[in-house]
Amino acid sequence: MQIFYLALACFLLLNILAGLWRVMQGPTPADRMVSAQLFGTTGVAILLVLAQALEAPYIRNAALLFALLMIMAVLSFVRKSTPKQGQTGDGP
Amino acid sequence: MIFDIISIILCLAGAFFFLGGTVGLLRFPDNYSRLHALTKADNLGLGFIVLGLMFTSSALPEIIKMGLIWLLALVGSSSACYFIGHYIYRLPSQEEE
Amino acid sequence: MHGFYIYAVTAMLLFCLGLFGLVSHKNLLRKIVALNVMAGGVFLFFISIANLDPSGGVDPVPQAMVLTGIVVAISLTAFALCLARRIHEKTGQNELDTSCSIEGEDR
Amino acid sequence: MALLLDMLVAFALVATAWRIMRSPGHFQAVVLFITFGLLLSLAWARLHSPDIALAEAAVGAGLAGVLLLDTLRAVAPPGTVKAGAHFSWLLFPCLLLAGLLSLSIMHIQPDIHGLSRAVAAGMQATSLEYPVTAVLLDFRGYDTWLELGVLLAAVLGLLCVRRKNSIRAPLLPAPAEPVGRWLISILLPIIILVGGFLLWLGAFAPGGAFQAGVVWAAGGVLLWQAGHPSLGALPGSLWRVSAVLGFALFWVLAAAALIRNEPMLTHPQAKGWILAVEYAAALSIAVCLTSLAIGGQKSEVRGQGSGDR
Repeated sequence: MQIFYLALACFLLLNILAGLWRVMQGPTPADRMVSAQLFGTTGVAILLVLAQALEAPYIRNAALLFALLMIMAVLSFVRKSTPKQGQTGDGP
Repeated sequence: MIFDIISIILCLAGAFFFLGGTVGLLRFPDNYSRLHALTKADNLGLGFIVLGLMFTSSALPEIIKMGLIWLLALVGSSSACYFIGHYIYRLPSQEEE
Repeated sequence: MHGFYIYAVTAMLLFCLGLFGLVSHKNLLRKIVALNVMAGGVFLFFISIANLDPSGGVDPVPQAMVLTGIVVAISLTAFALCLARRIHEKTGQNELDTSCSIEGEDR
Repeated sequence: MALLLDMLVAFALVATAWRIMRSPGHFQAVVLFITFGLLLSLAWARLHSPDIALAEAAVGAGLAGVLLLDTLRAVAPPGTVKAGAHFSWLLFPCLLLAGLLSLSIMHIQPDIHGLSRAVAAGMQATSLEYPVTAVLLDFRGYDTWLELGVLLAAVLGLLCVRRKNSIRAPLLPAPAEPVGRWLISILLPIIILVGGFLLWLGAFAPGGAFQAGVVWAAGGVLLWQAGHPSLGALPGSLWRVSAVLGFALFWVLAAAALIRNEPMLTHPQAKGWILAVEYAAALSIAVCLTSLAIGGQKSEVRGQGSGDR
């Protein structure tokens, strides 16, 4: 059973590695942000699976924190557009 | 033993949806459709994996905690989808930073 | 046992890649990010050494030090970012040039 | 299979770090850095240190991304020139250094005796049951004390750079979307609860003042991002007192021990003392990190209307 969970974690990690291509390629910043958010969900899954495989229940708290706080980067990214109108002029 | 088999089946289903999410992220043509990969496929995959892990977990508080994590991930990525979609809608022609 | 060597070598690579980023970028934001990658490498090395403990567990002292280090690193990052932002406000540049830094100090 | 997982995590870490250094766009580097934090937290989980995984999760997902993205928005609006890397030839000396350091790893004796035996011997003398928390608060109280001092110094430095005399920042306008308000009303109580849970957990399991403080700081930043007025309504004196509280409590502890002719930072054998110090430290860390994350914003937000003073 432990072998299966570790293999599952490997598979999910491979998903993240494949998704990194979109972060590098993605034509707009929104695409990159979507990928980062997707990695957050996948990371939560990996941490949960690892908690089961390594029999370390406290790793679940880390997964809880990721599920709770991943949204903050998106909120910060979205706010990006609000004051930008007055700021486009002063770029070097 | 039967719980192990159920858990393996559910986790494989979850892994399939994660794979679908990744393929969607890589292959979908524009950013609106890529948002689907974020909200639908991955959360379904996480739900299946959480369900599968619940079957082999022994302690009840841990089972409740995993359910809570899934609900929080649902809240997080659905609202992230809304925010990013709104952002793309307002600034449609932004190429690169 | 293998885990120790894998993570220790990774830590060295992260540290040196961070060092490379620190010296090769002119942009201050990128320098700060590179510094954080370096810090990650150092923390990783500490914990991979702590896993070598013969008792089979993990040495708690490096864990506590890394825990302290993470909070110090994030506060230093916040302060450095604030400085970078101030430099941008004063000089309109994202990098430190000798010419513009002198001009900025005059005000 | 565990070996394969280790190698995949290591490869992902190195590949992400490489792309962080070499990517042409700043935004891309910042997003990759958020991903780097996630991968690092997987490595901590693999290396049997859930404490650090918790702290890394809270810092990497919550605070670092917000700080970097906000600064990026302020200093490099979209459409500016891309800064390529200079001195690319330096990669080879750096890789050479990495090779040399890796060679030196091979000479580390696998049977080194760490400090875990000493910690285990000392565990009888302390009232805490979890070694990492005991090291942080009891055996090596200096570290935590000075770490609180560093946080305080960073806040003071930020105030100097910003030329302000109050930490509180003007709040952003509340988001127009009802989704934002709904999100805050759901997430904020859970953040406060989870922080308290981690603080309570710290006495006997992975968790403690650092993680709780960082989680609460993330909650404060979230509250500020939503433009909720409660953060601005706090009196400034309360804000200042809670920022200094952890440092001051350690100081009182040290001074009291010196007056009683004992070694510095020894304290009475009561669990209440340690818990008081831990809770105060968590509060101070939360307030200081929130100030650091918010305080850097101020003049940029104000600069819109009245210009820089």
